[in-house]
Amino acid sequence: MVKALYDNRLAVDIAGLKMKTPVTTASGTFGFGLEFQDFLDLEKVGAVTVKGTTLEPRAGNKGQRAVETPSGMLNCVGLENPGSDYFIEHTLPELKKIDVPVIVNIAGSTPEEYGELAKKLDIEGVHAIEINISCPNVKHGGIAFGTCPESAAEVVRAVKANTGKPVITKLSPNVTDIVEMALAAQEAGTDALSLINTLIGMKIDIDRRKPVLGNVMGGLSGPAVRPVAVRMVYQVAQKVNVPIIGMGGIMNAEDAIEFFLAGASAVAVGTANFCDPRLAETICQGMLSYLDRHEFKNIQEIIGLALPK
Amino acid sequence: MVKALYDNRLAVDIAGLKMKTPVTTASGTFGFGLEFQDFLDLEKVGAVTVKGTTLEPRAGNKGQRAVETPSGMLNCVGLENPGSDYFIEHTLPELKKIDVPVIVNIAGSTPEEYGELAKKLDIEGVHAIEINISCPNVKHGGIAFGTCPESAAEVVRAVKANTGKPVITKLSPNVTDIVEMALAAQEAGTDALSLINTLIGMKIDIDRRKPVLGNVMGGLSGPAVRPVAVRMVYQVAQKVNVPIIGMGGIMNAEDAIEFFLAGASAVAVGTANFCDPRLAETICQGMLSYLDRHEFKNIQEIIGLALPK
Amino acid sequence: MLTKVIVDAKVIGQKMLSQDVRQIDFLAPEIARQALPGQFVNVQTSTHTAPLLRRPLGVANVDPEKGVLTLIYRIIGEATHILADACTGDRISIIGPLGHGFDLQAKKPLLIGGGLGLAPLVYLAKNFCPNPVEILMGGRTKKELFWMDIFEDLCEAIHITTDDGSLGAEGTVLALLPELLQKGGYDCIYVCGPEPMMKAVVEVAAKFEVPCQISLEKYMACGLGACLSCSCGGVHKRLKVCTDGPVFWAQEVKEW
Amino acid sequence: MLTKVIVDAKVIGQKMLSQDVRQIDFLAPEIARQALPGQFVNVQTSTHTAPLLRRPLGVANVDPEKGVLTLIYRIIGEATHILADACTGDRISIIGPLGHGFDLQAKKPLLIGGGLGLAPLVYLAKNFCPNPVEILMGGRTKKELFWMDIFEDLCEAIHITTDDGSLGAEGTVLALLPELLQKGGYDCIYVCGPEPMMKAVVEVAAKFEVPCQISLEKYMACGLGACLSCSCGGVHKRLKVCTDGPVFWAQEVKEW
Ligand SMILES: Cc1cc2nc3c(=O)[nH]c(=O)nc-3n(C[C@H](O)[C@H](O)[C@H](O)COP(=O)(O)OP(=O)(O)OC[C@H]3O[C@@H](n4cnc5c(N)ncnc54)[C@H](O)[C@@H]3O)c2cc1C
Ligand SMILES: Cc1cc2nc3c(=O)[nH]c(=O)nc-3n(C[C@H](O)[C@H](O)[C@H](O)COP(=O)(O)OP(=O)(O)OC[C@H]3O[C@@H](n4cnc5c(N)ncnc54)[C@H](O)[C@@H]3O)c2cc1C
Ligand SMILES: Cc1cc2nc3c(=O)[nH]c(=O)nc-3n(C[C@H](O)[C@H](O)[C@H](O)COP(=O)(O)O)c2cc1C
Ligand SMILES: Cc1cc2nc3c(=O)[nH]c(=O)nc-3n(C[C@H](O)[C@H](O)[C@H](O)COP(=O)(O)O)c2cc1C
Ligand code: FES
Ligand code: FES
Repeated sequence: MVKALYDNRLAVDIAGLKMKTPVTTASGTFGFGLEFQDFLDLEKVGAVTVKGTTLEPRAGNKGQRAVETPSGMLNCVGLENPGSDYFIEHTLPELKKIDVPVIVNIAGSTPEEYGELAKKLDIEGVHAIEINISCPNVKHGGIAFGTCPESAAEVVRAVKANTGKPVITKLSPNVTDIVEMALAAQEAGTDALSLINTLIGMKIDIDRRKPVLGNVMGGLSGPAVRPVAVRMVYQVAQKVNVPIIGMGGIMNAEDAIEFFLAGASAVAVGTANFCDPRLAETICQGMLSYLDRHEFKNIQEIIGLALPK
Repeated sequence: MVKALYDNRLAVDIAGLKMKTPVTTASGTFGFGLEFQDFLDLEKVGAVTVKGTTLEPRAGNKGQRAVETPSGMLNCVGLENPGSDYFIEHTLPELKKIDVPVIVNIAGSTPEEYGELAKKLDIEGVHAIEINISCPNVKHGGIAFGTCPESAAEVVRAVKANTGKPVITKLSPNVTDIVEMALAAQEAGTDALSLINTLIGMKIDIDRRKPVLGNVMGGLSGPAVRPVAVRMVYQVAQKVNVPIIGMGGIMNAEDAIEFFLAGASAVAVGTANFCDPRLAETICQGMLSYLDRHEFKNIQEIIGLALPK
Repeated sequence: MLTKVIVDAKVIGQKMLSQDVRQIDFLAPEIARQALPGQFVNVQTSTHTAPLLRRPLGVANVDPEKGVLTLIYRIIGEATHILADACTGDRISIIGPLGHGFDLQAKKPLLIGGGLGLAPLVYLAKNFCPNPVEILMGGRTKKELFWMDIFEDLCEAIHITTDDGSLGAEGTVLALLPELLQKGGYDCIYVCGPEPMMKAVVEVAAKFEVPCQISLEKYMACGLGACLSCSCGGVHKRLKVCTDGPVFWAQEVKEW
Repeated sequence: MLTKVIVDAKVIGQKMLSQDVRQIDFLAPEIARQALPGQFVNVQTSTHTAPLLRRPLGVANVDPEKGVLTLIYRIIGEATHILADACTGDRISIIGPLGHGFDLQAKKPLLIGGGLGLAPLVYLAKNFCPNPVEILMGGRTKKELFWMDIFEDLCEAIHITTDDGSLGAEGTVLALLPELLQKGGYDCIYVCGPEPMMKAVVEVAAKFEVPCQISLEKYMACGLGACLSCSCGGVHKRLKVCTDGPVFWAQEVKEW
């Protein structure tokens, strides 16, 4: 029994989303969860956050879609997904058989699209909605929603108006002022924040003298970006009062604890799933040892301990 | 003889600053150059960019100032330097004995301070001024000049008005739109751009439950940030017509070539000086082999080759 | 059903096949017992953060009884350089078996390979034994054809082309393929090699109406069907090379 | 003048001194011939980008004739774990000698060390030989005091304290220091160890008016005086631990 196993010491409640452990999976790095069942027991993962879902199916970007960089990787998968109908008909029923909360990461090109998607997903088996605002806003010349406070707020409002589920807004780190973005999302009614999404980067193939990625630029993730992610969680945690799901380069329990100390109430394992597909489950053992070693009663006690008093 | 050695194939001219090789050193990572003389021949470095200099001496930040992160490092040295008078009286005379151009990186708290510094340094032995705009603007609540186009432009104008030397503006990557910053600097009259400065990051000591760095946050540098740096050079090169000095995580000749292909006309070796203090000299051999292998006549020919046609 | 496992496999030997190609043997019984020809494994060469990702390598052979898994790889970049430094006794984390392998129904198969694409064909050829197997292999010069020694005992006939004519026919595998297909009476082609080679073979095979299986190579981050780094366009649907492939029937894949 | 060099030093042996402390010997004649007690070297444990930076380690001994450089280190994090895996014959890039070492003028020195701070004191003690040297060392339990074996042949007297009293006097080095200073007639103290220990020793030394040299440890990125990661406040000027130190006279350093 999970309860016995973790003693409830790791349980968290993110704006009504109850998680047995404070570890979820970063969208796009864990498929729909089912792909990892040979390696871990999904019921011991705090929540499964699935690949970004759009209204219609998308084929994603052409050409090479991933490449390793120093302690990180770039990807330009570009929201390939089978679309919301397929997800609801085929994937969700499979996930429902498993006793684990499901967070659906959604993406769109207009606030209306986000709203429609939220409404469609306001169904049993979906436990929370995570809004990916790092997508181009087609109405505003393709500038990402996530780099403009007004656009971000518009998306959050559209989603909130269409769902009764907890809404998590996932912030993009490619901004001058992450706190401004966080506050905009909070004012628009988000129930929680998750950060960070990927940093924009690129790599050039010096022999072909062309960008390596088919889409030229891609999202940088992995341990390379962790210092930026921890910094942003630390900055945002000081200014908002909604819970934060921290992510960016978590490779083990120690890295996860950094995020809690910086003010996160839960964390997500991303790129590290590719290195160790068991991590989203096993990381909890290390966190429990930490709590023991430092004599904390539960994970709640360490949230934000490194913040200025 | 250097000329014979490099055959002139690597010579570049950055807005009037003539460099025998297109490799300079990133400010703050090479001291005043003199510290590296046991390891390399400074006359074979394209230019020495010295540690950030301020009008008055500065003691820098307290506490731990550096820490390693995955494929990178954070530093919060905080502009410790002996001040411009000391530099002019004691350091510059030593540098003058060496046949290498000197780029002085300057920092201040107000545009006036930058201007005054530029005027003081408009002397023989100084070959170019690099403006570090990643400093807090005391007049605007400590927001860095480098994150606001107007403030950045103000600093550039103040410097340009006070010097006849080529002026290089060094951009901060901690912005939503790097192109906007580059254009602001160009309009304000900068002769060249250098990018990137460090990304803001932090690390938490999970046992002490406190930020590792004395200054809480620090600048992330090293190969971890290279994908972000290459991306920014690639974006900026498409929009400006002043030359770019590219930097961020260059560890070897291949990395340097990525920057040239992305549109840089010269590069700077930073954090890698700590790993291999000979690199700013030896990297050129690798670039020459690349030119040979791909049958390019000189480095000029590869600048921007990966940019969209 | 097959189960993917993650194991700390013990290196039990490493052999130099050419200047830059190595064969490495692991003790990995859970994988050796399950792996089918055409499947691959995902190897972690560093416990630090650089290199970060695992590297996909085709299963070149297995000995299910002894629990031995054999990989053949070219030393090309960071990870394969580290792998080449591995010593007997070292432990390396391997995930496998991954992907789905070749359809093995052929009665008279023709295997076609080039470069490291020949690695998975070793296990495939072995699998057809003692039925007669023929292989057509293309290389740049005869130096690359150390593969001959490997396939000698496994194949009834070895057809060879080299770009410079230093061994076998001069040219690419296309120099011999039409003739072989005309006379050979093959009921299936299995091809693994560089993309241009595979595309050309698929075209010729179509002309001669011989069914053809291809083994695709795409940059993979997860190898588990989770990240979509490796997807490509199939007929009426998207395919993931790491789980739907790496082996496909030529006509299944529309865009690669 | 001393020249700093960068060499690919060959590992010629590694010895376990305790569960987590190792002695490693390198063939590095250019460094071994020049290094003075108190200096350090900067060791690169990886040729990949993680770990990225070199790690500073004190020169624990040299054999200038044989060209041997000895370091003693605690396995504590990523880099020292890699170092512990180095085998005889491996090549490791080392920069040195760095910093400036101890002033060696003392006629009757007292060496004081704790933890890995004892490493540089080995070479220092050797340097004073055959003049009589005394050492005061503090440890947590007697298990840490494998150092005794090392200093036995180098020192005339070894004074020991352990936190738990399992060897020597119970307590920190302060338990013995006043008594020693009162009777010993030392003309110089050389201390290297954890910061609180050094600060306490400096205070007692000042009271007894014995000149005191301290060896500071700060996080270092370059080790060459270029990055200012390691600077601290001196009297009327800033000091760089990596080039102005790591050894200072206690009164030179105001803020550490
Ligand atoms: C299903 C599959 C099976 C393979 N089987 C073999 C084999 O049996 N023998 C063999 O020598 N090689 C095989 N490869 C290729 C092998 O994965 C790469 O050569 C290896 O990853 C190189 O890693 P590196 O760090 O040494 O080089 P890098 O410098 O990282 O890369 C060198 C080349 O390998 C490619 N590569 C690197 N990482 C990956 C990755 N994660 N996924 C796909 N391509 C990558 C790069 O795009 C580049 O072209 C296979 C690839 C795939 C996808
Ligand atoms: C001048 C000097 C001499 C030293 N001599 C010795 C010695 O003889 N024997 C010995 O065991 N240790 C010595 N140290 C400490 C040694 O440098 C660290 O233990 C080592 O760097 C740890 O590296 P790591 O990757 O294993 O551990 P990490 O996990 O990186 O760090 C473990 C601890 O070492 C510190 N550290 C890591 N990197 C550095 C660095 N670049 N500069 C300073 N501190 C660092 C960290 O702050 C941390 O407290 C010395 C340090 C200095 C500054
Ligand atoms: C291959 C890949 C695909 C991703 N897809 C999505 C996505 O669909 N939606 C989203 O919000 N974030 C996506 N992300 C971002 C991750 O969820 C996460 O925010 C980021 O990778 C940082 O965490 P990490 O460093 O632990 O990977 C993706 C990341 C990767 C590596
Ligand atoms: C220790 C350290 C000190 C630095 N000091 C300065 C500085 O004084 N002025 C400045 O403009 N940039 C400074 N930088 C930034 C570098 O010049 C460079 O822009 C950055 O490190 C990216 O390059 P790299 O990844 O190759 O190090 C410093 C960087 C480091 C690591
Ligand atoms: S490699 Fe991740 S889906 Fe195929
Ligand atoms: S470590 Fe760089 S100045 Fe001392």
